[in-house]
Amino acid sequence: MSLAAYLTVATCLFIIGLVMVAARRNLIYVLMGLELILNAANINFVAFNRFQPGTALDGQIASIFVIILAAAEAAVALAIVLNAHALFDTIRPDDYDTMKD
Amino acid sequence: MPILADQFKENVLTTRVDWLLNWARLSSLWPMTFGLACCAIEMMAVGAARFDIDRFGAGAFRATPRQADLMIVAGTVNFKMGERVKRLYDQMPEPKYVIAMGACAIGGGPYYKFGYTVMKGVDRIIPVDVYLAGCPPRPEALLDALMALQDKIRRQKVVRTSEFPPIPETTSA
Amino acid sequence: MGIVQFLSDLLPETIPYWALVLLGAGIAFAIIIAFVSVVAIFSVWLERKVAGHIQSRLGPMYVGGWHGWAQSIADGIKLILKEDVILTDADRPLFKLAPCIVLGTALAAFVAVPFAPGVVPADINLGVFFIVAVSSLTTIGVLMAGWGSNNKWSLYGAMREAAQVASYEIPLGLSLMMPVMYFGSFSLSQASEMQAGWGGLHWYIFSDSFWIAIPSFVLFFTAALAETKRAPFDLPESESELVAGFHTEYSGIRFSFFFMEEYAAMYLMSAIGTALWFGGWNFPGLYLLEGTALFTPLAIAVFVVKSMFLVFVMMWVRWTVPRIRIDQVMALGYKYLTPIGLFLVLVASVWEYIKFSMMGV
Amino acid sequence: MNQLLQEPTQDGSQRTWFGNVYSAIRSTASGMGVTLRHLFSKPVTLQYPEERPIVDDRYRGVHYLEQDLCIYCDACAKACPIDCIDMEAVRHGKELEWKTFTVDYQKCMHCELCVYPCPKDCIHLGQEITHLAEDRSDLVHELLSYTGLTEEQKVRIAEAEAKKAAKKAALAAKKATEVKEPTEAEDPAETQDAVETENPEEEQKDG
Amino acid sequence: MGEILSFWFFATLSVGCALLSLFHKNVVHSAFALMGTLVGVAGLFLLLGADFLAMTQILVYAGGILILILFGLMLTRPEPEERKLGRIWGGIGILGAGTLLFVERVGDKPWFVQAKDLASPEPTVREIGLELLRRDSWLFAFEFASIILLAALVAAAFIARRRFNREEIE
Amino acid sequence: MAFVVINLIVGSLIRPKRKDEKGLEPYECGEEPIGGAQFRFDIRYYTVALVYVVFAVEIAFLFPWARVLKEAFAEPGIGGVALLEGLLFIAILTLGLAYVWVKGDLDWVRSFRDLKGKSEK
Amino acid sequence: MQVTGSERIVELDVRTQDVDINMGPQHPATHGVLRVLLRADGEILTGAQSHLGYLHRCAEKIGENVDWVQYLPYTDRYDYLSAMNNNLGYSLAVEKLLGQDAPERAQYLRIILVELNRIASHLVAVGTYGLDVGAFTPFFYALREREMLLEIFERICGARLTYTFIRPGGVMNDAPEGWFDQVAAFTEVFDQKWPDYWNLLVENKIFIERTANVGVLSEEDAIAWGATGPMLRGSGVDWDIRRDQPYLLYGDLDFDVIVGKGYRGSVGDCFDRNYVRMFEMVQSNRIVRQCLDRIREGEVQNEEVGMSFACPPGRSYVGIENPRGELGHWLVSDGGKIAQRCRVRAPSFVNLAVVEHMLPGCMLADAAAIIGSVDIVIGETDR
Ligand code: SF4
Ligand code: SF4
Ligand code: SF4
Repeated sequence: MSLAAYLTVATCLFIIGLVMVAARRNLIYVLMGLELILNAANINFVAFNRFQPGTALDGQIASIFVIILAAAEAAVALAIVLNAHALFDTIRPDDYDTMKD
Repeated sequence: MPILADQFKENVLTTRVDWLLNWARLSSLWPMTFGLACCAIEMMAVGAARFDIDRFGAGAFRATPRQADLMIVAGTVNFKMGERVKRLYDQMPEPKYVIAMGACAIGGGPYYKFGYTVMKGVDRIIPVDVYLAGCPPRPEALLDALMALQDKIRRQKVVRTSEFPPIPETTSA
Repeated sequence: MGIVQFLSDLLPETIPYWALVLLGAGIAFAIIIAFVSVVAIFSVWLERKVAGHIQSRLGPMYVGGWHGWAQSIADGIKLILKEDVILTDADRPLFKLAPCIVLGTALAAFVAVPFAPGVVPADINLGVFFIVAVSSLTTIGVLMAGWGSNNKWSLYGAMREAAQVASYEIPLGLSLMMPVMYFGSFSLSQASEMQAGWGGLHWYIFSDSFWIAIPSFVLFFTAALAETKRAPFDLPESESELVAGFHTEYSGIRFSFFFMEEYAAMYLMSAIGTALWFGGWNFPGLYLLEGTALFTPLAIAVFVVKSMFLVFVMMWVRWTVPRIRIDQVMALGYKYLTPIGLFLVLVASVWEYIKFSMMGV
Repeated sequence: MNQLLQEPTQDGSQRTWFGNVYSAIRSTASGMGVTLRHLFSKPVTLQYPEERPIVDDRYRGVHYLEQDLCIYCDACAKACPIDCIDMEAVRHGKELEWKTFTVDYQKCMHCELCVYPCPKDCIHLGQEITHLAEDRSDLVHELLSYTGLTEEQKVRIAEAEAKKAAKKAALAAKKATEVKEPTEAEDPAETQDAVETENPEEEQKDG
Repeated sequence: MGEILSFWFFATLSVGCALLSLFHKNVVHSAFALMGTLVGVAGLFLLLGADFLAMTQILVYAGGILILILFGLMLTRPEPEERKLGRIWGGIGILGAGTLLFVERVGDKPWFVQAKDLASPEPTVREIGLELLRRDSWLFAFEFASIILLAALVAAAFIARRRFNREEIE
Repeated sequence: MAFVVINLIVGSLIRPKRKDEKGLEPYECGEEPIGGAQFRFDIRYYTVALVYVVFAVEIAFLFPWARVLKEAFAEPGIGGVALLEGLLFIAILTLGLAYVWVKGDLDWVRSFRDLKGKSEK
Repeated sequence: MQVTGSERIVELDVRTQDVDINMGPQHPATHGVLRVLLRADGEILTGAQSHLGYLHRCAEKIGENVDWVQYLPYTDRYDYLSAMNNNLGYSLAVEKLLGQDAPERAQYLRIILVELNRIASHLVAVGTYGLDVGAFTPFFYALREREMLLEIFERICGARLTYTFIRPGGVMNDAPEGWFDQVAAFTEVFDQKWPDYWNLLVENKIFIERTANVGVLSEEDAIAWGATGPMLRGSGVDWDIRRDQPYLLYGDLDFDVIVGKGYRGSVGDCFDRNYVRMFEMVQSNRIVRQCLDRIREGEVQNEEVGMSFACPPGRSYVGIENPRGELGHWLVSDGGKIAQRCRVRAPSFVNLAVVEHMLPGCMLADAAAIIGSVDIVIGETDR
């Protein structure tokens, strides 16, 4: 398969992730969307690495670091979500402005 | 009920298949962990080292009715519990078999006369395949009952008929 | 892809390559399923016999004749014939998918098991890592089962399973690091090959690093018990607490999938242990036969017997010890096994360095 | 006595990290030792259908009745707490024509209370251990080995009747002659009692 | 041919599951669908010759992050989210159009080299391991990763532990 | 394969099916279930998963390190430093473990009454 | 594995949901048909409520409807694991009403039987407790030894479980020939087998961790809740009716009262209760040996008391040390052949009451451990 094919898949995932972040108003969905976006990025990294003959494995190693960051991000973000839930009893960011009054 | 029920005439093949299916069913009657009263202690003894019901392949006591084939009603069923017994029976998947163990489960037993809370026989709520008298029956007797039940299954015709006992509708005794 | 190669030699060239690949995958899958079924059937029978004799009774005796050998076959047929109950308010897609995922991942992990030189379904060069990664997917299947059953006991079991299996992947991974370091390879078949010396007794557990190998094997074995949900770590399906845990609502064939997965996973873990610590297919004297037609079958037999022995040890442990509580499981995993694992990795790496600088190996 | 029967000591080492590791390994190993020993020792299982258990004489299994001894006094039925025993017979003078003598195993709890009051010591709880049925009504157990009158009984009844008739006649004759000899009248009855106890026991079988 | 088949399989799996999780009403189903995506992406990695990466993806994402998300879901209320289909379709429309425009601009690059024309990939784990240890390439990042992880662990544990009292805030 | 498929088909043909909806409620030890089974769960499980994610990543890193350790000793430009690097990595993460341990995040709070008793004394 | 019980107080601000779970009536850990309604927050229990009546069999009412002796079989059936003890308690109460006593040989026979029955009952308790904490094998060993005891019982009274043997005024039958040898052989065998349970179960690290410091019942609480038997002694109260209010000939016999000392945790935890049972078996064995030495030929039944009799008007209460605690019989007679009032103080009923109080704050797995350590018999709680 050509590079374009992989990039297409990555783009699809990216778009879906972005829409998920934007359109679904639930912090967990936001998180899942972020993971999709990161995955899309990873596909790109690896695909470019593969189709660039002669390079080292920098693309792959970069993706490993992306995965690590994703893990760290997920851990912290979920902790925040839980705290938000404890605070406002909901995980919909739309409802968080209630604290203003 | 099986889709294939009542679809075939009797012939060598169906007899063979019958034999196989019945063999599987009777060789692996997993009882439900379900003790009610004194008889349950003897049921425990049957599972234990001396009598070892596992020799017949019936030693895998399952705690959940979903995975059990055999309900040994071991003990006194009173009206409060009867409802639960019926629910548990309903929750078991077909084909399912019942042994009523002990006088109490058969017909109220020692509590027949004055036990106003005791259901006079568990067969008023669920169909019973084998009745085993005794108070409590000896473990050997329960093994006999198991073998009697195996004989009964052996006679059953799986492929042709739908021979599952009807569930009585009455819940009151 | 050994099978594909073999098929393309065998079949006329007009057959397209993708068909060969599909066919090869299908055959490999069928072989694995057949093997796993046989292993599961045998281990279930063995488990009941071992349990019986440990408890000074006999276990299955009548079904099929000699010592109830056909017992688990009857069980299997019966389970297939049982009614398949799906609750009215179960989450149907999840409920139906869960057993398949659980069994599927267990089977997929089998791909990397080396039975004899050249007899590996797929000699994945990441062997160990692959198995660790793939078996972590079972957790998701179990969570699905717990959530989809719409039953509290199931959900409890699933949560426990997820927490437990996830946690014990850390000590499991750490314990596998010692052999990886020693062999310098992830591949189980390479590791087995490297233990062929000393007339077939150059096993990792007898090597110059035996004092690392033994504790690391104990660590591995403990973590493997937890990973396979065997006693004393059988909390997800603990009978006296959670009735039947995550498969409380499963009956018939779907339940048999979980059942099979348990035994497949047990065998899998034992196979890893055998390949990495106990010399794989190597056995004293076996190398003499190398090259003859007998060699491969005998090597397979040695491997299977060795791993069956480890399976037996798992059973033996199961019928000996009580069950741990969930907080103790976590404490054991994080406060005991993980530090021990980290310490062992440290010691092993330093030892490797010492060996390198002193002896140059 | 065994060392182990001593009380354990308060073991502080169980509360340290290394103490925990040590005691976990040690106790698991000793437990596995016990199970291993049992794995290779002989099982205690009695292979039931092939090997039958030795049931003691005192075992309280299924009832049996020595029918010819029973005098239809109903003491056993009265002693039973749940009225399991149901009997019916017709008296022909000293002879009994048995209709039915049942024990209802839907109720019976094998307590043996029915055995003690029996004046003739003729009802027993036997060694038969199993009593099962596929239909509940089969559990009402008939203890009689035969119903109705046996030939011997008929003969004896006929004899007794004949004697009675003879006695009546004699009595009438004596009355007529105003001679009173009441003791003589009981003699034949006594001899008949003796005959009754000597009755053959082959017929006494529990069903 | 095998490669094409596998590619289509994994691509459909990942994109399909992603769509499923985007559109599904039930947030738990969405999360489980995400598993399909993650496994699909791992498959794509395999096809691209990144075997180690694929396994890491499964281990960390499917085995770790996904479980974390599921636990998070079970801790918060898994209410059926009312999804606004309009918003979703709108988003997809806009983004899709934008992407097409972009591809229109740059799509003439030689991106259609077939993978089978390239040298088949080598096992990567050895390379990765060595690369991570070379002072001139990724060593710093390697050590830095551990610090990031430490920070994440401490922070997440801290936040998860920290409980605000309502009164405290008000 | 064929074996499995045939099993499934034959099984589904022969297997009994129930007609009514009786007995399809969740099993709860014979009682009628109280409330649904999809409820919010305990926080402890979350902390466990959290620690796991971090350590899973660590494993993902350590595996290639362990794999190449021997070769790295011989590799020019790396040598014994590989050992130190790996140990540093482990050490930093051990710090993290020590932190959550000391802070009690690894404990599953056992008993409220225990705690109460302790605080009263 | 030891959990150094976190010192910090948890504020449960993350609003997890409490969930109500039925444990029982059909649940492997509830020993029959007890139903405990648990309220749990995740793994931690926040409330518990036990529901009874799934095995109510009107036992006391039957006592007011049948003859004095006819009630004997029903006493077998409320605590079916220690039927001999129930027979004894009832017989003693009736004897007190009658003002009669049993002959000496009968008294020794009674002690032997009752103590053997105590061993049998504790064996089941320890074995099923193993099941509750997840160890299967000790259960089988325990039932294997119990099978020997049942054989002994069967030889003397003809039944395995429901003996109807000890009766007002003595016992039903004298011991058959060779019976005492069999008992003596058992006492030897039991001493050999006992260490197996100890090694396999009680000394196991996991078992200790599962039971030590779990379900702690303090001395004051135990007394306040009216707990008796191993439950009370496990909490460190040195009280045994056999020693402190001797009945039969216990006053002459030499035995120790085992008291929980908190060897592996705090006093009054599940480990201690189990520990008390383990060592009580040894003591019972000792008592049986002494009785075997002392028993003489003689009558086994007081001739004054027949099978059917009327009791003089009056009231009597006799409490005896059942394996589970104090079993009391309260009988009122109006001079007839039938009791006017028959009331049973069942030990496990009283002991069970504490469970509701012990469970909150424990973990779900502890629920099985705690309920098991109380060793309830549902036949007795529901009667
Ligand atoms: S039949 Fe007898 S032993 Fe069985 S439960 Fe009823 S009373 Fe108890
Ligand atoms: S054994 Fe007991 S219950 Fe049975 S008939 Fe005799 S007295 Fe009645
Ligand atoms: S008590 Fe004896 S003699 Fe009287 S009816 Fe009963 S069995 Fe016959």
